[in-house]
Amino acid sequence: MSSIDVRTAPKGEGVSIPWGSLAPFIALAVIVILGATINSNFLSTNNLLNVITRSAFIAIIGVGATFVIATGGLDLSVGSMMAFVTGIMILTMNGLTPALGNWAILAGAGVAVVVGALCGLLNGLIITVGRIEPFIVTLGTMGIFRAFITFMSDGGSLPIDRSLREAYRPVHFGDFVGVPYPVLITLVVVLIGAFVLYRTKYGRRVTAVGSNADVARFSGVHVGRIRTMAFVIQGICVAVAAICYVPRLGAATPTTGQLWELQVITAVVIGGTLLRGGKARVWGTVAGALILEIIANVMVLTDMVSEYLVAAVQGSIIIIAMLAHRFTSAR
Amino acid sequence: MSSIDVRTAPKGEGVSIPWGSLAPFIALAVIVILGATINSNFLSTNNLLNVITRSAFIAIIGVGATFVIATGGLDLSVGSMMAFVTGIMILTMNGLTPALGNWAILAGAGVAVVVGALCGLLNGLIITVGRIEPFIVTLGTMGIFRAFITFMSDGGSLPIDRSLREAYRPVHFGDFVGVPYPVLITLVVVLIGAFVLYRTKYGRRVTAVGSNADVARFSGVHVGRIRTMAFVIQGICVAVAAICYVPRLGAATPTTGQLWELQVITAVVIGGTLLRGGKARVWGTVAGALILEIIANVMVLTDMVSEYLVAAVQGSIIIIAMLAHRFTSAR
Amino acid sequence: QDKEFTIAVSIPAATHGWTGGVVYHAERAEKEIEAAYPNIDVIVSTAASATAQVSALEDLSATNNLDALVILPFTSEELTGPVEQVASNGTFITVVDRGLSDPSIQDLYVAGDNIAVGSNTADWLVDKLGGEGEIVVLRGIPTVIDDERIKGFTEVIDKSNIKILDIQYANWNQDEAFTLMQDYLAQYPNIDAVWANDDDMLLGVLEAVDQAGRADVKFALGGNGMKQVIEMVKAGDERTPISTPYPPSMIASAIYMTAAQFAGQALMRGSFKLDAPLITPENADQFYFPDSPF
Amino acid sequence: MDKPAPTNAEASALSVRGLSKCYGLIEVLRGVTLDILEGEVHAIIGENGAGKSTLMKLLSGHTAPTKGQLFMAGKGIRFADAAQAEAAGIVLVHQEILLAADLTVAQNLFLGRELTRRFMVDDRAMNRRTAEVLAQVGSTALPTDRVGDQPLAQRQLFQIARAFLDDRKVVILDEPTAMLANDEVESLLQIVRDLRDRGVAVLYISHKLEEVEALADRVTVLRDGDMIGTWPVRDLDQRQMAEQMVGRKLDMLYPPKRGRADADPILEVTELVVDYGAASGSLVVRPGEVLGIGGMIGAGRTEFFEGLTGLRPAEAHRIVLKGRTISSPNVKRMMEAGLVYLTEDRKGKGLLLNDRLGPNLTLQALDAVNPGLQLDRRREMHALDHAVEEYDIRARSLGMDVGNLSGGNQQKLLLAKVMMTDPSVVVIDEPTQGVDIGNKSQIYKFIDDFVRTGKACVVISSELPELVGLADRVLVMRSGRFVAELDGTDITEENIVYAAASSGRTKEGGA
Ligand SMILES: Nc1ncnc2c1ncn2[C@@H]1O[C@H](COP(=O)(O)OP(=O)(O)OP(=O)(O)O)[C@@H](O)[C@H]1O
Ligand SMILES: Nc1ncnc2c1ncn2[C@@H]1O[C@H](COP(=O)(O)OP(=O)(O)OP(=O)(O)O)[C@@H](O)[C@H]1O
Ligand SMILES: [Mg+2]
Ligand SMILES: [Mg+2]
Repeated sequence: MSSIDVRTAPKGEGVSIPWGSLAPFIALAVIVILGATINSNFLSTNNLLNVITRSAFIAIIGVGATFVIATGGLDLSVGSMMAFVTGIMILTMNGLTPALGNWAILAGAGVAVVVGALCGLLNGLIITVGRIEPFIVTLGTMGIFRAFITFMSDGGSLPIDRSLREAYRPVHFGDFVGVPYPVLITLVVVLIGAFVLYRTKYGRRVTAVGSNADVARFSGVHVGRIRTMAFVIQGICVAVAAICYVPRLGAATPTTGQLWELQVITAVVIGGTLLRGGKARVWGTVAGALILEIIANVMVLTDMVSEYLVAAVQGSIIIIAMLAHRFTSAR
Repeated sequence: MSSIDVRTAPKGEGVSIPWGSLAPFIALAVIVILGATINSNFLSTNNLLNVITRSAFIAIIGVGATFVIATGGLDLSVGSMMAFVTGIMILTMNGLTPALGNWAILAGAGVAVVVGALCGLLNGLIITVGRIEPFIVTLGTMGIFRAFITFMSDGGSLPIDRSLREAYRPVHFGDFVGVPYPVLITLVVVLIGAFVLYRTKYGRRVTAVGSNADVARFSGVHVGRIRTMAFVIQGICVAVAAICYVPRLGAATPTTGQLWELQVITAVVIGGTLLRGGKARVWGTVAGALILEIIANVMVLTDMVSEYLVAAVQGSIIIIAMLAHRFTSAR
Repeated sequence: QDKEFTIAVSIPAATHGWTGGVVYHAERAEKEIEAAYPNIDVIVSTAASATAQVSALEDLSATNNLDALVILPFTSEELTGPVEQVASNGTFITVVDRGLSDPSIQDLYVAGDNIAVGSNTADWLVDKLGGEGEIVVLRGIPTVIDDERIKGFTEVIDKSNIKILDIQYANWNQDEAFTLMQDYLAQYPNIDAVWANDDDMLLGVLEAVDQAGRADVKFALGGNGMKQVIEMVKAGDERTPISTPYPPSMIASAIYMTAAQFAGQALMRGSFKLDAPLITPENADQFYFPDSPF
Repeated sequence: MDKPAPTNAEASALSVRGLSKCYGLIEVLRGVTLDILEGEVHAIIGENGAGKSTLMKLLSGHTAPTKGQLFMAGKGIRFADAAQAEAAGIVLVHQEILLAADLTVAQNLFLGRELTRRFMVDDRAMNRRTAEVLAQVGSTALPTDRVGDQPLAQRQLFQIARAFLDDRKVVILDEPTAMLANDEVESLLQIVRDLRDRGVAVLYISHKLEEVEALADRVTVLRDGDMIGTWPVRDLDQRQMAEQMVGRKLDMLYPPKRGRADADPILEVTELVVDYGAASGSLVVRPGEVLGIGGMIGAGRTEFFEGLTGLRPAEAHRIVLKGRTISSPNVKRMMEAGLVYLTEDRKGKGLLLNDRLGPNLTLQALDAVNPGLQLDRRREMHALDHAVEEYDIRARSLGMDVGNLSGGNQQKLLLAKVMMTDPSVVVIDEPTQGVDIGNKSQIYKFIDDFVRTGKACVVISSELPELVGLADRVLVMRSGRFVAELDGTDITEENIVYAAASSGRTKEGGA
């Protein structure tokens, strides 16, 4: 340990610029500038709004993932969980519409949050009580949630009741003084996340547990409870993302949220949170989500690479971004 | 850490039975017995041979993954790498057939091993020299390799020359005194893997690096080199798996090896290797690969669950197996 | 009729709308046939990849005395050998949708026509656009099915003055299609028509076009005949007036035809190629299955 | 005594000229010049944070100097890493435990230079050799034991054993005895003398000045990164050494004893069984007393008290704390009832090395410092200022990571952290390990002040003078059971050692 500290933390006196934690934002700026040079359409308000709105889902789920990863955990089930929650929510809404009318949307959202929290609780309890690697547990629940949504949709698609669509649409497509609602919701989630992580006792304990679980335990911290709670928070974030997501396409399918888990984890790590725990960067996660979405957007806007190679270029850019990151912050 | 150790290792006097390391084999036995009860055909020689032969791929790649994970790394790119290596190998074979005839198979296999080793080297160097999380690097190269195979096969499929088929077939379908070749090859790979891990200096250092990289560094171990080498070994194992794989399906497609990385990691972890590194169980990995393959086999043999829910049952069984594991070895 | 018959059905797992439909129809056929003929046992088995499908074939033939196999192969090359293996035991082979590399293996072949799905749509589009304009295309995942549709489509388009602005993968995923379409719309100020080679993706495309409020997009077409899209066709939607059938129910037809061999009915062999006629408001009813998930 | 020994670069095993080290802008070592002779034991002493460990890391290639030069046999040398220094014959036994927990003892000892036979690691030979050195340093562990399963003191012995595995020119021991009890210390000192007699140069860092006096030939004093001087040991007595270290006159080391406490017990433990029987026993603690716990390493003291505070599986017939009966121990519950435990494993279980001082200080008492859900930054800063002052924690900056504090200052921070919970009974495991003599007396005084307010302190210590000087009553543990209780004038080093070691009743062969 100590040898690493020596290398990474030669802090001077006074206020030094925290390059390490600024890196994701610098990377974001560089990618935006690159995007603008490559394609003039990139900076159009419309395109930017689209991209930012789209990154909302990964960002919101990423806030939860920041908690989980900061405690030293990992959640591979978020994509499937999101699909599952979406499915349950749509079933609830459709079922309640006759009785409640548009209020069914609210009821459905409430149910979604509860189901999300329960899914997270399930993950958390298996991991902490059963003391099994989070990787394995959430890989298992990933399969389970995915199977459930496939089952619920009969392998097809599970659309929301037509009568609710109009009332619900604005949650994704509407805006408030020009700011799309999903962006506003993301902001609220991130602010709450940052507050909880940096300003509350729970947040303090999250990083302590991730940094050294033994020290936390010896200091009277309920390590299992903190970890489980992080998974619950993750579940709630997934539910919030689901609530914003449903009006976008109005249906849940077996492919909803597929591979999002990898995007989420990538966003969190690009954002500066350590995968081994002990450090949490909520705002960095948002930058990470934006970076991923912008890379994808620029890839489509430029016509330079063969459609077959898009994935290769994306992969390379992410690695290069991380390398740049490392070498600037190692100064 | 140590608190857990204390709990799991309350050694008695004399020779105690290492329940911890036997657990995967016990789990394997239980699943075999369950399989036999559920379907009488399960124990037919034919079926057993099929299942064992099939698990060869995950087992062979798993041996490499055991090295990587024991050093504290992780390789998410193995599935794509396998597709990529398969593609290169087929292109080489097809290209050389006119000149070399059936010797093209050998040449192709040689090229595959070299390419596999180079892919591993790439992963290893980016991770150790660039000091980036293995998770992110191999996620990136996963996209890159996958894009390359898509490109090489033009999004379709890349079949091996018909004239080579017959000569190459036995590598997968043939047997030696009743033991299928892939099983023999797996055995050889596992034996070599076990020898290197448990009997050589390099293997000793692999676990040391995974257990505590700083200690290893202070003891004069070239941590970066050991880690990189582990990725190279992983690459070679992937190539060997590819060599056995090609005759099975006779083509490479953009979906070849998809999601194998998750199966491989699951097999390794079920086998008792710790995801945080420092412990390696090559034989356990083989047991893990068998467990996964048998679960899938039994799911096909029984018609009890809806097709939509197969993934859920598989996920649950894995979690339950790990739980059982934990609670038997915690005695 | 004391003899018991076993029919194995091997199909892809329900990973997106169309394969979901296949699973649905296969399971329904299984129930109906088993109810109608107590001496026939149908085993449906799904697989998530070509490798898994080969494994499933091995499992099915190793543990059952298969009288017939109905298979919708993932890919041609990869499944040809394994199916041949099964056939060598005297099993009756019915191949659905994707042909094998060696057609002599199969006894019965029931298929849609992927090239026609592409080319029929393209023909219609060339006609409606008067042979010129700018269009964008969304394709699925890199497989032969996707390849053939794109091939059928582009070959026709290339003969006209219509310009294909862009083709990208959206993985037969509604969500990715939505995202991709947003980006297309941002990049190209004028798009006369969109073709998503699957109706699942079309739904995402429509959502994106609506959101952008772009009136220049005159036509947004899909394929496969998904329930929701056929409803639009029936309702005379201006932007999506047609679709092309590629009904997942073909698996059910194949299972029935295979079962017929053992129910003492007429022997059926040979090829049955389902055409891909355009679905128009006039004929839409015959392609509409309200109970199907697809 | 004021004349530094003559320097002789020719006969020295290792020479140092003008060595400096900066971390960022801070110079923690300034122009150290030193000659270490073959066949001498050279002690380095200094206050916590004086730069001793840093100097040793520079000598052994663990870190590179900012300025200055090293010479071996008259030739300038430079080490790229620790392995190169080892190859040159210089080995450092770290102040912190640096071993791979998942490997066995033998695997750790031979890490990086495994013995092989026909390409295979020769475990038989390595285990044999390991068993020899383990016996030499007085460790009871087996070569095949997993290091992570072993108590801290054993791990310290493994590290020492590692240094003795091969022939070395220079052996550097950074506080090797901080965690060891008498017997092990004795055998260690004997080994060091043997080494010296074989011509090895030994650098020896210790805060136990009696060890320095008994062992060293020469002593070098560091103060605040500066070298004060080098003297032959016979020229200085312990008091003078201490004064050179701190640069001022010192008070009494131990506060006067408080005498026998008769009040009703503040803590009563009846038949506590820890780890399914590995350690068990009953005890009472009275307000106003310091209860010492003696025993050899591995006696189970740590285990017993970790169990009592709910850190290990434990069951008790009855625990009464301040009149409150507690059924099953649990960290939080015990803490709220007023009993806390300060670990001996400062790095592994005590402090978050990658976090700053503030969060570390308040981690255990988060609820007390922050009454609401929200963190109260101001109160945290306040608490930190207060702790830094009261416990004399010397940090270069309050924003630095705890891992960069010197060992002794970490110990003081840990003490401050535990005291934040405002306990009535505090169990301190090895309270002064790694603490310099000046700070030691501060800590003793602190403990004295603490118990004089009607609270109580349990001190687990392997340092006999500490038990004798500090405790009002001593319980001795052996093999997980309390075997003796000493009181008043019976508290002597001899009695403690006798009770801790003897297996029978006969009192022959006392230490
Ligand atoms: N990596 C580092 N970064 C910043 N400061 C450091 C680092 N390592 C040590 N220091 C500082 O250098 C000074 C000397 O530390 P050192 O560990 O050498 O003291 P020491 O004499 O060994 O003390 P102790 O007796 O407490 O072990 C301390 O003030 C410490 O905070
Ligand atoms: N191989 C081992 N595996 C598991 N636990 C062990 C092993 N060796 C020792 N221990 C545990 O460590 C305990 C003794 O360590 P402990 O730290 O409690 O002793 P101590 O008296 O505090 O000595 P010190 O603090 O001086 O090391 C033993 O009782 C035992 O339970
Ligand atoms: Mg020190
Ligand atoms: Mg102890």
